[in-house]
Amino acid sequence: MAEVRLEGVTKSFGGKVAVDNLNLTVEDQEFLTLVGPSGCGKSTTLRMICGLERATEGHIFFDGKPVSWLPANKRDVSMVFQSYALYPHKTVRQNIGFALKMMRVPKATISEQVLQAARTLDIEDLLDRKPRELSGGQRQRVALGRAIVRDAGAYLLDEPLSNLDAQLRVLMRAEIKRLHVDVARTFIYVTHDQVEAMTMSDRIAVMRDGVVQQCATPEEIYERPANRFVAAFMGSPPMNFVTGELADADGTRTFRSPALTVPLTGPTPPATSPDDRRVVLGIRPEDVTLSAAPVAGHHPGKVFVVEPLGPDVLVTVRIEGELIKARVPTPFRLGHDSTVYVGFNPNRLHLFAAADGTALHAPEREEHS
Amino acid sequence: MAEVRLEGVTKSFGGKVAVDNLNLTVEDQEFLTLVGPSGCGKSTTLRMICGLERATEGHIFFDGKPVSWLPANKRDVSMVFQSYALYPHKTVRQNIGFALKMMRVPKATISEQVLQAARTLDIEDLLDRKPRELSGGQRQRVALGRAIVRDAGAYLLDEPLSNLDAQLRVLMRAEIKRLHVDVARTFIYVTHDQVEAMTMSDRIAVMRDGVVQQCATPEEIYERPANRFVAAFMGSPPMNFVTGELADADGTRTFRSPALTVPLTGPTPPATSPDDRRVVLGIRPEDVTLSAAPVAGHHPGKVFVVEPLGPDVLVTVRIEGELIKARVPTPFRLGHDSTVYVGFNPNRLHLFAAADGTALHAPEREEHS
Amino acid sequence: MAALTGFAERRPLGDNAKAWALNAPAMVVIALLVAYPIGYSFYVSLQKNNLKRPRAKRFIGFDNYTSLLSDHAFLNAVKVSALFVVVVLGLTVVLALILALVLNERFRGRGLLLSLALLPWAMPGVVNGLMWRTIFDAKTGALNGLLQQLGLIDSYHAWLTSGTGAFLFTALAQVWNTLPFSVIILLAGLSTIPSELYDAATVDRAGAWRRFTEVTVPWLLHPLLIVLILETMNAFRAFDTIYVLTGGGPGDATTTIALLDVQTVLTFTDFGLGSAYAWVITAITLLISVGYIGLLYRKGNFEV
Amino acid sequence: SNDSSSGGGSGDGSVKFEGWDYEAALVQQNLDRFTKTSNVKVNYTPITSAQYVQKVVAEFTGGGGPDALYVYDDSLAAWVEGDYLQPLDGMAGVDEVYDAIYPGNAQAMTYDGKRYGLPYYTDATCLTYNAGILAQAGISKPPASLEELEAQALKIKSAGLLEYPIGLPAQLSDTWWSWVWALLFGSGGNMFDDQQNPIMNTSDTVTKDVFAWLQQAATKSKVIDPASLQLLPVPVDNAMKANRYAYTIGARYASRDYNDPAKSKAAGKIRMGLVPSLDGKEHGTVSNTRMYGLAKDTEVKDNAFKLLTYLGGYDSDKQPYTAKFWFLQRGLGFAYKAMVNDPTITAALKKFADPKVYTHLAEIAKPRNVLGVPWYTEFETEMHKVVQGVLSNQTQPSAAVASLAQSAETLKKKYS
Amino acid sequence: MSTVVNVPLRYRIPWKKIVLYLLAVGFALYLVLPFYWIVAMSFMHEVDAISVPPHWVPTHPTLENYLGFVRPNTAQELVGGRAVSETPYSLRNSLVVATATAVLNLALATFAAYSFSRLKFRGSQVLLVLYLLTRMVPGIAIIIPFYLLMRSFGLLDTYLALILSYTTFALPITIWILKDFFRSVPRELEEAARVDRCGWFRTMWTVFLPVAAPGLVAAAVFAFMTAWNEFMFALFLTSTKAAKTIPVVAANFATDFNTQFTVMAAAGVLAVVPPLVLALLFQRKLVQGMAAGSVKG
Ligand SMILES: Nc1ncnc2c1ncn2[C@@H]1O[C@H](COP(=O)(O)OP(=O)(O)OP(=O)(O)O)[C@@H](O)[C@H]1O
Ligand SMILES: Nc1ncnc2c1ncn2[C@@H]1O[C@H](COP(=O)(O)OP(=O)(O)OP(=O)(O)O)[C@@H](O)[C@H]1O
Ligand SMILES: [Mg+2]
Ligand SMILES: [Mg+2]
Repeated sequence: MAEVRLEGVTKSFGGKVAVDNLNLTVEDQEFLTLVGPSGCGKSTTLRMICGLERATEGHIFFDGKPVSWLPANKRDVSMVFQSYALYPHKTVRQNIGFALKMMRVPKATISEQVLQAARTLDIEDLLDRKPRELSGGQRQRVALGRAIVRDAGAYLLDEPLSNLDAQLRVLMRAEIKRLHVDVARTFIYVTHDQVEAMTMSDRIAVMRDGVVQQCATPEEIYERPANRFVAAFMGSPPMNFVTGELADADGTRTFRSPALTVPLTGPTPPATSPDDRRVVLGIRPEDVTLSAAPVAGHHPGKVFVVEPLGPDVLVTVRIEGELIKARVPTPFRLGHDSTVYVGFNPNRLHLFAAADGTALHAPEREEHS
Repeated sequence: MAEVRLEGVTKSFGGKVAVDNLNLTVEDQEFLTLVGPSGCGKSTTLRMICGLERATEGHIFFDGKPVSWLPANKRDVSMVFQSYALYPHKTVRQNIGFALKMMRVPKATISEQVLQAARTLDIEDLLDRKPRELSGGQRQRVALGRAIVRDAGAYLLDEPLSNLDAQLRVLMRAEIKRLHVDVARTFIYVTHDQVEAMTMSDRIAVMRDGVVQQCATPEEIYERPANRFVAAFMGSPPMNFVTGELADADGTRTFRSPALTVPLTGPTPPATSPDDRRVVLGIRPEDVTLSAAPVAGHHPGKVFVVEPLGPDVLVTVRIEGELIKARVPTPFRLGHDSTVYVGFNPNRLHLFAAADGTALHAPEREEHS
Repeated sequence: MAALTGFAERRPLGDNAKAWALNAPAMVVIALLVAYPIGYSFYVSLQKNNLKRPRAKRFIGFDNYTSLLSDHAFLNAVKVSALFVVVVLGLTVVLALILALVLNERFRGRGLLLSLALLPWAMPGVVNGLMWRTIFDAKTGALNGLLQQLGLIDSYHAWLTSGTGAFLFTALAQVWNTLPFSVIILLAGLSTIPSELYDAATVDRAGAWRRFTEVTVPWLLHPLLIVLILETMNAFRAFDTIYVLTGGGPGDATTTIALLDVQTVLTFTDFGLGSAYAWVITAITLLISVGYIGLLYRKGNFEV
Repeated sequence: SNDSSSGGGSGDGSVKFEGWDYEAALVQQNLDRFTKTSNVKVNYTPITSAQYVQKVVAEFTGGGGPDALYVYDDSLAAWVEGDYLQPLDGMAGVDEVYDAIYPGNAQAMTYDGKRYGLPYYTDATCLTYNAGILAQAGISKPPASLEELEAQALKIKSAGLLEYPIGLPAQLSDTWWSWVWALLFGSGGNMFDDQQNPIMNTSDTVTKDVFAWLQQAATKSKVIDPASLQLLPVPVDNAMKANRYAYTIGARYASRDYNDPAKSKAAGKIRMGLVPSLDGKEHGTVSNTRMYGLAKDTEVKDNAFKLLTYLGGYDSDKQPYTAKFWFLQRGLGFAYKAMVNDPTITAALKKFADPKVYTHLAEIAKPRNVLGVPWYTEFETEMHKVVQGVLSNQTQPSAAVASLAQSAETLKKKYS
Repeated sequence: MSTVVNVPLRYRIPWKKIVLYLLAVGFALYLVLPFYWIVAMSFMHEVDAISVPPHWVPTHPTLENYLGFVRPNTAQELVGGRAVSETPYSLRNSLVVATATAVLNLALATFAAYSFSRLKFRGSQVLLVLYLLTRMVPGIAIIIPFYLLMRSFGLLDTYLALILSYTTFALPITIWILKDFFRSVPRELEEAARVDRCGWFRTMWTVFLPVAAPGLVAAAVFAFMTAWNEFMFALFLTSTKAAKTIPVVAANFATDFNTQFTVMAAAGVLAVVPPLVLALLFQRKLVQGMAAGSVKG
C-alpha cells in the first residue's frame, strides 16, 4: 500500500475541533513529517489514518480506495503510539513480536526478527523483562520496535524518539531512514525535533490548530515559509521578526520600522493600500552578522544576552527596543552592553503581511552544491 | 531546604544494578542537570532522592540530615514524573492544585496560583478537562504545572519538556530558569536535550550505567570532557574519534594513525609504555575545517555524505577508511565524492587513553568575552 | 557507613510489618467471628454427635470420615456434585463472560441491562426457588405454557421427573441465579483494561478474537480466578434451588453433597457426620481452588 | 434481651412461646385473648415452618429455647431424648384431655410411657375425589379397593376426561409422605412390628403389594400422573381445585379449600372417602398429630402450663376452646372425639365434608409406629426415594422392600 | 467538497452493532423473563396465577397483593398475615444490614487488599488462601457454633449480629476482588500523590480509591448482595421484626399448608426493587475506565 489521501477530514471532540478540514496526500513511499505546536492535532490525524478514530467529516483513501469504514486491523498500518501503549502483561519480546504473531508469521522467523529489531534498538538484553521494569527511553524503544519489526503498508510514528538521548536518537533516526528505504513504504512521522524533521523528511507538513499551514520539502519550508507562523515555528532559535512598513526611498524599496531601516532587493509585492504596506520583516539568526566595528548599513545595538550553544553563540542584541537574535560562531568576545553592529544578509530577508502573516517575499531559491 | 547529598548510593533491581555507588552533592540553589544514555539510572536517582525508591545501599542527606527513612510526603520535594502520572479522575485544574490543597493553602490562593501556572504553560483553556482528553504535550505541561505551582525544598524534573515543540520548549526552559531564580531552591533536572543541559545548568552530571562520569559546569563538560564517553555523549553531532598512537617525530609530539598524522601542541602526557602510547584523538565537527583547495597540513579526503542542518551543513568526509564529520557554514558547494581537504584546529584537539578512555589532553580553557 | 545508621531517623515499617499491620483488622474480625465456629465444627466432625441422642455423644476421631468411603449416598452425591459443578461453572463462566463483554461496550440501554444483570442476585433464595418451581411446574408452569403457545410442545411436560431433566433444569436455574456475581466481577475487571491496549492490538492487526485472547484474557485472569473459585464454591454448596425444585430427586439424581449435608445436619440433626461432610466439601473446594490458583495466579500476576 | 437465660422468661412471668408460622396473625389474636383473660403475657415468635425444627434445636442447644412450643409428632422422641421437653403426667387436666381424644393422637403424644403434649391439631389421611368427574365417567361410588380405583381411573381416562386421573405429591421433601403410610395402613399392613423391626420384606406383604399396585398404576395402566415425581402438596391441591385430577390421597383438611368457591373451580364436587385397600374390605389410615409441648428448663412452668392448657386443653367451660377456634377459622382437624357433636362444628364441617366419613377416618387412624426411633427421618427420606423408584419403574417392588429393610437395618446399626 | 461526498464509499454493514444488540436483547430476555413471571403473578389473583394456559398479562389485574403490605386489615384476611405486616420492616432491616455490611467490608478489605497488591511480603499467598479457607467451610457447619457465639455476645436479634456474620462471609472474597483492582492502579499515581505531600491515608482516599472505583463498586455490590439475600443465618440469628430480613419474611409466605404465590411474588418484587435502584444509581461507576490518560508508557 501506498498513497494516503485525506479529503476534508475533520475531527471534533464534543464541539472542540481537533482537526479541521484537512486535505493532505501522502505519496507512495514518501516520508512525510507532521510538525506543529503541542495540541495542534498531529496525533489525532495519525489516529484517524490508522483507523482508531473515525473522522467526524471527510474521508480517507488508501491508494484511492476509501477506508473510512475499514477497522484498524484491516488497514495494514503500523504505528508507534505517543504514549507507547505497551502490553504490560507481555515481555518485551512478546510485545515486539505481537504483530508478527497476529500475522501468523512462523515462530522461528518471529524470534529472529524480534532479536534483530532488539539489536538495532539496543534492547537485546531486556527482551525478557516486562515493560514495568524498563526506563522511559527503553519503553519507547520497545514501542518503536513493535512498529518497525513488521511489514505494513504505511508506518505511522508518533514522536518515536522523544525520550531518547541525542546519540541514540541519531542512530535511531538513521535506522528509521534505512527502514524507509528498505521497505519502500509510506511513512508518516510526527516529531518536535526540527533536526529530525529537516533531515529525514521528503516533505514536512506544518500544522496549527488542526489546519495544515504548509506542506513542502524541508528546504522550502525553511527557506520559503508560507507564512509567518511557519517561519517562526521552523528554526531554532526562531526567526527574528520586526514589524514596520514598506517605503520607497531613493528609488529602492525599503523596510522601515522605528528601529530599523533595511533596503530590499529583488521583486517585492506592489504595496497599494496603507494596510498592504504594514509588513513584518523576518530574518533568521544565522543570517544576522555582528561586528564590533561599525560597518556601512549595519545598525548599532547593545549586546543584551550571550548564550553559548557549544559550536555557536546565540547573541541577543537590543536595537532601540527591538531584540534581535544572532547566531555567530564561537568565540564571541563582546560582553553585556557592549556596542555591536548588526547587519542583515540582504539575500535572506523575508517579508510577511502584518495582517494575516502570509509571506510576501522570500529569499530566492539557492542551489546547493 | 537546600543541599542534597548522596553518599555511596546504590540501587539494584533484583540483581540488576541501576545506580552504582553514587556520590553526588547538589549545592543549595544549584541547578544540576543529569544526563546520560537511556537506562543509565537518571530516573532511578531522582526517585531515590524523592523517596519513592529506597536505596539498596548508601544514604541520602538533605542539608546534612539523613532522609533515607523519610517517606516522600515528608521530604518536601516536588517532582515531574517522566510518565506524567496525572490523576485521571481529576480535572487539569485539580491536578495542578492538588499539592497546594494538601498543603492547606486557602482556596482562593490555590485557584489564583493554578491559573497563573496554567497561563505560563499555555493550558489555560484546558483547565476543566480530564487528562484523557489532552494531547501528549498538553499532558506533559500539566505534569510540569503540578510540580512548579507549589513551593518545595527541591524540584526534581524528569524530562519535563520532551514532548513539547521547540518553540514551547524554549519558552518553558526560560520559565523554569526564571522559577529557579525566583524561588532560589535546588533543582535537579533530567534531560536528553543537550541545548537544555548546556543552557540551563549550573552543573551537569553525566551518567553511564549508573555511574557518574563527570560532574562539572557545562563549559567544562563540553570543552574538557573527563573521558571519551563524556566527550562522545555531549555534543551533537558527536566528536570525531580516531584511534592511533603517539609518536615523537621531528621533536614534536605527533598523533599517528593509518589515515592521519596530526602534530600536537601544548603539554601532552609522557607516554612511557607501549600501552600508554595507544590513544584516541578527538575533535569536534565544528573544529574541523574543509577547503576545496589543498592547504598545508590538511588531509585530502572524499566527500561522503552532506546533510544540511539549516544554518550549517554536516559533511562526512572519508579519509582512508576513517569517517570524519565536519560542521561547516551553509552554503557548502561540493558534491559527493569530490576531493576535499580536511584540517583540524590544533588548539581544539582532545586525547584519550585507548585503554580506558580517560582524557589525557584537552584544549586550554578559553576566556569568553 | 555504619555510623550513618546511628543518626538515621525512625525507620519506617518494612513491607512485611506493614503488610501484616494492614491485614490486622480483617484478620482480627475473621478470627474473632469465625475461628471459633470453624474450629468447633471441625471438632464436632470428629465426634459421634446426633442431637437426637445427646447422651451418645463421644469422640470418635476420624471415623466419620472413614465411614464416608463406604457411604453409598455420599459417594453418589460426590458424583452428582462434581457433574453439577462442571455444568454450572461452565455455563456460568461462558455466559457471564459474554454478558460482561456486551456490557463493556457502549450502546443504548447499557445501564438498564446492567441493572437487569443484577436482578437475579437481589432475589431472596426462597422467592427464587418458588419462582422456578412455578415456572417448571408440570401442571401450571410458565415454561410449559410458553413452549406450548410457541408450538414447541403438544402437551405439558413434567420437566423434573427424569433424572437428566431434573439435573439440567436445576442447573439452569442455578446458573440464572449465580450469573450476576460473575458478570459484575468480570465487568469490573474489563473496565480496568486500558483502552489504548486495544488500540495497539488493533493496529497490530489483531482481530476481535485475538484482541480478546491476547489482551482481555490475560487481564481477566485474576477476576476469572475469583469467579472460578467462588462459583465452584457456590455450585458445591448449591442448596436452595435444588432443594425447592427437586428435593434431591428423582431418586438420587440431584442429591448433591451440599443437599446431603444440610439434610444430615438439619433434618437428621447428625452434627458429627454433617460436619464431616462439610469438611469434605471444604477440602474439595480448597483443593480445586488451589488448583485454579496454581493454574492462573502467576500468569495473570503482572503490574501495570 | 430475650435470651438472658435458658428457658427465657424475662422476669415478669411472661411465657416465651414459639411455633411454626402457620397463620401467625390468628395465633397472635388467640394469644391476646389468653393474655386478657389470664393476665399472663405471652411472647410469641413464629418461625418459618420449613426451618422450624432446626431453629428450635439450635435454640435449645444454645440455651435460649422457648417455654412452650409447637411439637411435631415426628420430632417428639428426639426432643425428649434431647432433654428439651418435660412430661406433663400428673399435671392438672392432662389425664382428662388424654381420655377425651382419639387413641391415635394420644399414642402419638406419648413417648416411653410418658405424656408430653396437648393436642394442637391432627389430621387423618383420606381419599379425596372429584365426584363431578366421576359422574361424568358414569361412576357413582368411590372405590373401595385399589383395583377398583385403577379401574375407575381407567374409565375416566378412556372417556377422555383426564389423561392422568390420579395425582400424588411425590417430590422429595423432608416432611413425610402420608399417602404411602395411608395406603399401607389402609390395607392393614405396616412396615415395622411393634419392636420397630422391619417386616416389610418378611412377615408383612402389604408393602410389597401396595408397591406393586403403584407401579402397575403408574407405568402400566398409567393412571397415576408421572408428574407426581415433581409435585409437592400445593401443586396437587391446585390441580384438584382446577378439576385436573379426579383422585388424590391426602389430608382431610385440604377438602375445605377444594370446596371453597373463592379458591376452587371444583368447589362442591370434592368428596372424602376411605383409603382404598388391597382387598376392598379392610380400612384404616394414618394420622399425624401436632401438639403443644412444655420446655424442660422453663422458669415459668406454671404460666407456660396455663398457656398450654388454654391452647390444647379445656377452658373453664370444659370446652376445647382453641381447637374449636382453629377448626372454625381454618378447618384444622381436632383430636377431641366429642367435638364432632358440637352443632357449630358440624355445620362448618358439612360445608366441605361428610361428617360421618370425616369422623370415621379419625377413629380408624393410627400414628406411624416408628416415630420413636432416632432414625425415623432418615428412613422416611430413604423411603421416598425408593417409592420414587417404584413409581418410575426403576425399582421392582420386591427389590424395593428389600432395600427398605436393608436401610432400616443399617440405620439401626448406625444408631446403636 | 461536493466531489468528496460523491465518492463511492464502501459502507459496511455494522455487524458488530447488530450482534451486540442481538446479544443484549437475548440476555435481557433471559434475565428478565423469569422475573417477569413473578411480577405478573404479583398483580394477579391466585386463581389466574395457576391458570392453563398462563396469562402473560394479568387479565384481572389487582393491587391487592401489594396493598396488603400497607393496609394491615386486608392483610389479616390473607394467609401469612403476620408476614405481610412484617414485610416493610424487613425491607428496612435488609437495607440497613446490607448497606452496613457493604461499608464495613470495604473498610476492612481495603487495607488488606492493598497489602496484597502493593507490598511484597512473606506468606502473602498463604494468607490469601487462608482467607479463602475461612469462606470455604459451608455455612451449615458453622451455623450452630456461630449462633452460640452471637448468643454469648448478647447479639441475637440485632442488626449487629447479621452485619458481623455477613462481613465475615464477604470479607475474604472482597479482599480478593479488591486486590485485583488495586493492582491495576498505576503505582505512579500513588507516588505522585506522595510527592504532593499526601500521607498514606490521604493518598488512598484522594487518589487511590477514586481511581479504583469500579473495583470498589463491584466489591460493594458483592457484599451488599451477600447480605441482602442470605437466608439461613438471618433465620437463626433473628426472631422479631426488629431484625428479620426480607428473605426470612418472604419464606413465611410459603408454608407446609399453603403457599400464597401471589403475595409471595409481590414480596419478591419488593425485595428486588431496592438493590435494583441502587444498581441503576451506581452502574456508571462500575463501567467507568480506570486510569485513562494518566501515565505514559
Ligand atoms: N522496576 C525495575 N525493575 C528492574 N529494572 C529496572 C526497574 N526500573 C528501572 N530498571 C532498570 O534500571 C535502569 C535505570 O533505569 P532508569 O529509569 O533510572 O533509567 P533512566 O536513566 O531514567 O533512562 P531513560 O532516559 O530511558 O528514562 C534501566 O536499565 C532499567 O531497565
Ligand atoms: N479525547 C479528547 N477529548 C477532547 N479533546 C481532545 C481529545 N483528544 C485530543 N483532544 C484535543 O485535540 C487536540 C489535538 O490533540 P492531539 O493529540 O492530536 O495533539 P498533538 O498534535 O498530538 O499534540 P502533542 O504534540 O501535544 O502530542 C488537542 O487540543 C487536545 O486537547
Ligand atoms: Mg500527540
Ligand atoms: Mg528515565
